[in-house]
Amino acid sequence: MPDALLRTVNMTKRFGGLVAIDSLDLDVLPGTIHSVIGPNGAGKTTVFNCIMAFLAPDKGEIWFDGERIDGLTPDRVAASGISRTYQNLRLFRNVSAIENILVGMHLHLRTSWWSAVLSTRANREEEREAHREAERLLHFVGLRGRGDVLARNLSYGDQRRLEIARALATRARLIMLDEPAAGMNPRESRELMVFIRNLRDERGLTVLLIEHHMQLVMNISDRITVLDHGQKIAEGLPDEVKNDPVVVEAYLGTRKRHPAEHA
Amino acid sequence: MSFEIVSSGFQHRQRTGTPLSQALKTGIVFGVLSLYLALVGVYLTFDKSWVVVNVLSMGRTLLFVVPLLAGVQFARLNRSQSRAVQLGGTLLVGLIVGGFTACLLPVILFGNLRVMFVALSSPLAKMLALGLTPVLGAAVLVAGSAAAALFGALLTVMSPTVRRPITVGLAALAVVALLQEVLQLILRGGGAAFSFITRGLFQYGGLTVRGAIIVFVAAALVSIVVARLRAPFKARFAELPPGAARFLRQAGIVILLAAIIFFPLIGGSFVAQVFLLVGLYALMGMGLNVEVGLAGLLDLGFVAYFAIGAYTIALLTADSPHALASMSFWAALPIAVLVSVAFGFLFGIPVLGIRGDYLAVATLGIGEIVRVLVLSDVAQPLLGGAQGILNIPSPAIGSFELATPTSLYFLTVCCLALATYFAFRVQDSRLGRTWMAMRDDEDVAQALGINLVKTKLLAYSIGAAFAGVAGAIFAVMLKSIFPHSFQLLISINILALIIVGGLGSLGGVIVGALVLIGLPELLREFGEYRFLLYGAVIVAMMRLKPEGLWPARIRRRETADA
Amino acid sequence: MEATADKSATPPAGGDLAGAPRARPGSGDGGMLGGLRKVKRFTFVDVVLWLLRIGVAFVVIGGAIGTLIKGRYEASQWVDFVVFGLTIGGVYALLALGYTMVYGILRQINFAHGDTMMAGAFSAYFAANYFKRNGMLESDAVIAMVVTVLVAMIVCTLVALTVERICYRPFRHVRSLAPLICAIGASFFIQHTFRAMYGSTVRSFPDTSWLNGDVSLLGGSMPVTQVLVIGSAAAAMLVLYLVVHKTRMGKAMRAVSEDRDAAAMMGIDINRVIVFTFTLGASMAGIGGILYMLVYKQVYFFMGFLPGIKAFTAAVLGGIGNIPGAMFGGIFLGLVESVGPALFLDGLGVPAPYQLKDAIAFTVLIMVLVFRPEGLLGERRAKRA
Amino acid sequence: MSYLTKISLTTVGLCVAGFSAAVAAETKGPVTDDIGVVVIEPGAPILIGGYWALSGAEISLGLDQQRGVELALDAHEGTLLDHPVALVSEDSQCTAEGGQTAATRLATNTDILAVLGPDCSSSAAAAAPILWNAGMVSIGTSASSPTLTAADRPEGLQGFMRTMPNDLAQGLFDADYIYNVLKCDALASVHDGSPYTEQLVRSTNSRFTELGGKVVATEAVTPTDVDMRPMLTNIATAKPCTVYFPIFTAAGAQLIRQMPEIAGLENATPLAGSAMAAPGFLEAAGDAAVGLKFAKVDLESRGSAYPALLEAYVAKYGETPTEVFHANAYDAAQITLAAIEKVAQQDDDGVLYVGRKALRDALFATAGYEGVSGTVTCGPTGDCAEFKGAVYEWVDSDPSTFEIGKNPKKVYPES
Repeated sequence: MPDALLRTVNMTKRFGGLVAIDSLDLDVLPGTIHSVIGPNGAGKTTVFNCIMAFLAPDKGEIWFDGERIDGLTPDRVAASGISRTYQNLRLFRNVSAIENILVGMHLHLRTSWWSAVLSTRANREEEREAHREAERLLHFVGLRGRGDVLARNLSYGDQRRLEIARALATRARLIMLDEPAAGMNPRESRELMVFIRNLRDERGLTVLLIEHHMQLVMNISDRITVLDHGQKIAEGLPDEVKNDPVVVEAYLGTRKRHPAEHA
Repeated sequence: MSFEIVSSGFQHRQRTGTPLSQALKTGIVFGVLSLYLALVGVYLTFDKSWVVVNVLSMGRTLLFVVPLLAGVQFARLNRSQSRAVQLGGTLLVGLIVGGFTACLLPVILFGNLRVMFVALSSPLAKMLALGLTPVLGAAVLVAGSAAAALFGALLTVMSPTVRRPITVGLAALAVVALLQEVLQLILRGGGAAFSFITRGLFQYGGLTVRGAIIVFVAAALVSIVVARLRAPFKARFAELPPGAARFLRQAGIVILLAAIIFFPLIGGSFVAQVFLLVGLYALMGMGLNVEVGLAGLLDLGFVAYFAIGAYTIALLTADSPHALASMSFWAALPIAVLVSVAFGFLFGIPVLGIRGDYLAVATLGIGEIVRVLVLSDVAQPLLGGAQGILNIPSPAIGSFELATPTSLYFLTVCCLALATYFAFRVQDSRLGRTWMAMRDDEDVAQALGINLVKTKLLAYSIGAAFAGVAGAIFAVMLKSIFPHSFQLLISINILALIIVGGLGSLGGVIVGALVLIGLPELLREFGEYRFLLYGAVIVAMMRLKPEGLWPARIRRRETADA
Repeated sequence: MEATADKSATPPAGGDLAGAPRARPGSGDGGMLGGLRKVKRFTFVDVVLWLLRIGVAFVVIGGAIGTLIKGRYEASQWVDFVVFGLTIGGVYALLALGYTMVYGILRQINFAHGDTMMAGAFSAYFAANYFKRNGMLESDAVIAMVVTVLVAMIVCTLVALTVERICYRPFRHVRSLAPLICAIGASFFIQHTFRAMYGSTVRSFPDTSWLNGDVSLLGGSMPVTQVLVIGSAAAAMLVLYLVVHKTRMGKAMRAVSEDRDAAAMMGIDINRVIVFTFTLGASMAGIGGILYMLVYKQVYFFMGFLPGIKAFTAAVLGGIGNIPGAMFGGIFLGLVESVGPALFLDGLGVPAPYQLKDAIAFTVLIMVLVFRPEGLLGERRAKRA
Repeated sequence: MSYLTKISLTTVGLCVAGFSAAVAAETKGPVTDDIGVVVIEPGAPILIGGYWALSGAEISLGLDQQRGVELALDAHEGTLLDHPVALVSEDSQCTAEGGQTAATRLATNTDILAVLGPDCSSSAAAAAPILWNAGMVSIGTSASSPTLTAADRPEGLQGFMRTMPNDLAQGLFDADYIYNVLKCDALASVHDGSPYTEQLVRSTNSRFTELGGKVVATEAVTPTDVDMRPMLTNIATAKPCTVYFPIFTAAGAQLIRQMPEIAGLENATPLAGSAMAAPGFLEAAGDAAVGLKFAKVDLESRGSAYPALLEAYVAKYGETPTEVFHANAYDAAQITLAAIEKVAQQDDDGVLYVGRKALRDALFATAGYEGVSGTVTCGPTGDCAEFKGAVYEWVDSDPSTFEIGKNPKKVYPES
């Protein structure tokens, strides 16, 4: 088994008395699509928030590509090569699509602000190149020619795509997608499926995915982790997980409260 | 924190009622307005200024403008009603407004409310009675109000071709009357070329009868001519190739800009002084706009950097026991900017983690701390305390001293142009995008790899730099500085002007400064009511145009492949 | 935290649950370096913040020690400082309640709140003066004072509701700075309206015999006014607390401040709640204005501006949106202003320490915001997505 | 001797340089003047400029003085030499920049003969040079900073004079009174951070130390403070026998009201300054004012004229004066009108010619004018208010009993 790209060890996050994540060990292997599923309130988004350093885990470690990343600020986590999207779309709504992407490219633009003031050649070239790359990304997510539309005027599905494009713009190696299929119709989610596969296959990215859309998850995931009440209750290949009685129980809710719940 | 303007999903529906209830409501609202104007003393104060000298005082005009506006309002609401209803309603409105005002007469003459309301004096009674006996005066006042309301309603319902020249003429008359003193001063400054205009239109205190007629007729004629020429001109313009049209538009803007910039040369030193102040505020506005408009960092202590710039110049150049050096202004200016930047950086650090309204209070606190310290006896040996620092020399280029308002104004314009260019370049650069991202969503921005500490401190430092320059010019403008010049009010003024102008918009900063700083200076004769007016203008602006006079463009970039 | 039974299907790699620092499982070399990076870097920002802490601590501790060693003040004087602080703190607290309630519901600073107080107090002055002249202020003091307080509350409410109608209602569904700026405009407008109406003279609340004299309390004696003010402030706040926590309207207020949209869907009339909130805040301002007049006597058009800013500071200090917090913040600010200069600055040999009391108050504010951003008692505001 | 010659030569040289820099000599009608001649056509008004704080927090200070001038014009029924007299007043905001803008505007209006005001020394420092360059003489109505009329003042201030006593003289008098009459050797002073009070407290303190007394505390308040008790408690620990607070009405009223509440200050004498000599102070301080002493210019001469002025004030503006300097402003206007009357020349058509330099000289030559604020005699540096100190005491808190000599009653020097 190759080294995990992202690894959380014993990660725990509490909100007051509620344990949102309970000693989670998660290994995301490079070049895979790894899904995290679970019923509502299982702590999936909290996992993302802890990895991205929006929340500080109370306990445990997070490693990315051989480096310890817990305790860093979100911008340094991003700089180490992780990027994410949000469950409830958080685009910069009042600027154009292309500017959203340009913000995402912040990390690998180099020229300083005073060279922009002086309008140096290096700055102009870099900006031109950045625009070109942004166009390419737009093209890649299927928003070609829509770069000048204000983000808030895009359709819901297009906003989802734009958010992914913005995440890609950071040139992250691990991209975390938080319910990208939410609110999409079947056709759109099918396209999304292909798209996420492309991320892995064409761009060589590792994808960590939170999704409720089971068909999509089962179709594209290389590995699935199932969370319930903050605990990992199952992990494995799609088929293994699908047939795991614990998972079925968690989803159907026949089981009583989880024994380890502290709330 | 984000300041986006979201159009409300719950627009208030205009409640409609019967014409009678409309008339009552309109009458009462405007009647109360008239009472208000009487109680705060506006009528009486303005009775001393003339619309037409020795014929019509401003106070009396106002007395009938209120019912006139009431008539306009009523007619607007009842366009679809029959003529009879319109007529009756308007008369009712006018009578109610007049009645409200006339009620003050017995109150003044027989009541004893002057203990409370200082304006209720016998001169007011005399003025309200239009110089007649109280009973007769009251009757004339009420009847006149009804007539004024009727005139207002008539104006509203008549065809625009007739209405426009009349309203434009009246508006021009009002503007000329309000600004008569400044206009006379400007015209006088223009020398012989203008003196025949001055003599033709004005005498001391305002317009002559002849002047009033000329202004009214001239404005009405201009409005007719413009109305005639507008359509063909527009059609012509539309036919032009897009390149030429754009060139024309840009040329127009450049000419307008040049006219504004060079206006003080014609207007004389007072106009230059006002423009100088406007320029300084605009310069500070540019700085605060970086913080609030671009980076979303609400700052109510901005005056601190202004003070730091000014005091640095004073300490480095003044001929005073407090001075640390006696440099030239030009050598001290970069130092002043650097010191301001350093303080912007330093003051920015503690408030890095504070967001939104908390940030407003925290920065307000910083501004106040700076002011209190500068004024205090503790810092007195260093900064001169309440006595300030005197004898700051004017900047000189060779042997030419920049001592007059005009020369300092041009120095300010240069700095302002630089600052505007700077802000313009930065706002579309990577840094500008970073600020935008941070303003819209701090968390997301950070998750995209943006270092918030660095980005925020840059915003504070750059903002402080602009304010430092303004402070430096301020110090040499006054040739002396006192801590009392650095009140909280200045921070509030700057914030108000960038918002009235349009948050995040560079043009808006300048327009805001012209409106909120320039206009009150020109209307100085109403000194007592300056802040009353200022408050009313801000409230009205926020109600009528909350996105500002010159809203920030919603940026759309031309596509690279188009 | 208890170790939890692990129910997951696949055991974690390297399942050490102790969470102690250790090398990264699987690759030892990078692990050591990674482990080192865990140590938080001491950045320039931290240096400055630490210097700030140390500076303030030096002033506080050094100043206090210096003052106490000098022994300039006797115990009774310290008690006096505290009583003075409580008095002005009570006024700040009553004003802060208005800010905090409006903020809780609208997420907006009502910048005109201090001037609302001025309007009420200034108008009530004329009522009190009338009663003074016809003798009722002495003979029927209770009736006279009740009417005076009512005048203040009614005028405050009228002004506050006008401000709400003009500056807040139109912007309710808009997130922008417009209401703040509009309220700033309203503040200027109110100040100068009342100046023009009532004159620019500083007027003095009439002296009454029942306000003079001392009450013996806990062995010491305190002036009647002080007792009255501290007592009424406490009573007013108690009533307010009961209103907010026990009445239907209070519950509706809290619901709206938690989540306005949800509250609207539950059938709560948002307009009524907001109007009620402004009324409540204005009434408190009215009472605050009367108390202010009783202790400090002075009324004039500018009297509301600075207390307004201070009260807002107090609201933030206590944790905005938090009603007990506003009370606490007000009292705390009053105490800091009263005790602070003597305790912290005198010992350092600072000349004219009371000139710097505002600087101390704002420094405390900034320290609280920097090191305890949610206020001393914690902020009560629902996060809106 | 040679030293003096040098100084006078330099002064003359400077003056000449100043005048020639401004405008060369001008002749119009019958008048020739080194700076310029103002021509007033028949029916046109004689314009007097004025600038005070007419907006913002200091409005009561400025408004009071503007009213003083208006009342002086009223006393002439608005006419002089058959011409109407008009006041062109501007808002100085009690700041340097406000003063500068106001003065710039006044200076642009070349029909203005003389400028009255300002109220605040910071405004004056920035504004006076502008008026000087325009050839206009200006008369400060409450700006009292010694720097404005110091012998070594900059050239721009040479056209500035004032009907308000210089802080230095007041400080000397106050210190002498406290040390010699009150027999107090431990002084606590309070200023409010305004240039005026800070300067005054400084000069009193230094004189007091010279005399051999000890300044045990110097404190400062802000003009908007309402709670003076912590500060007073602080002062009480220094055990002063006099608390000297020449501050303004609002804060001063608070201070005197709260002083009795402070343990340790029972035996200290409060001594206020001239800013608290107005009936408006009684309104602000109420009963606490009774027994308060304040030091200011001797007002005996004003006994006759002032009550009439006060009556006119209340009748016209509906409130008692908050501040005291309307009297100084009134006098400034009066001497200006007198000087205009003296130097103006009228030709047969009724055209009025006023030489600017002549007017300035006439004003600087004003002597022995018995005004409502005291005797006005102008010195070479522009100090016109003759300083003859006196100490008064309030005996009644009812503003309607205000009468110089009775309430407040003069307690020193005894006549």
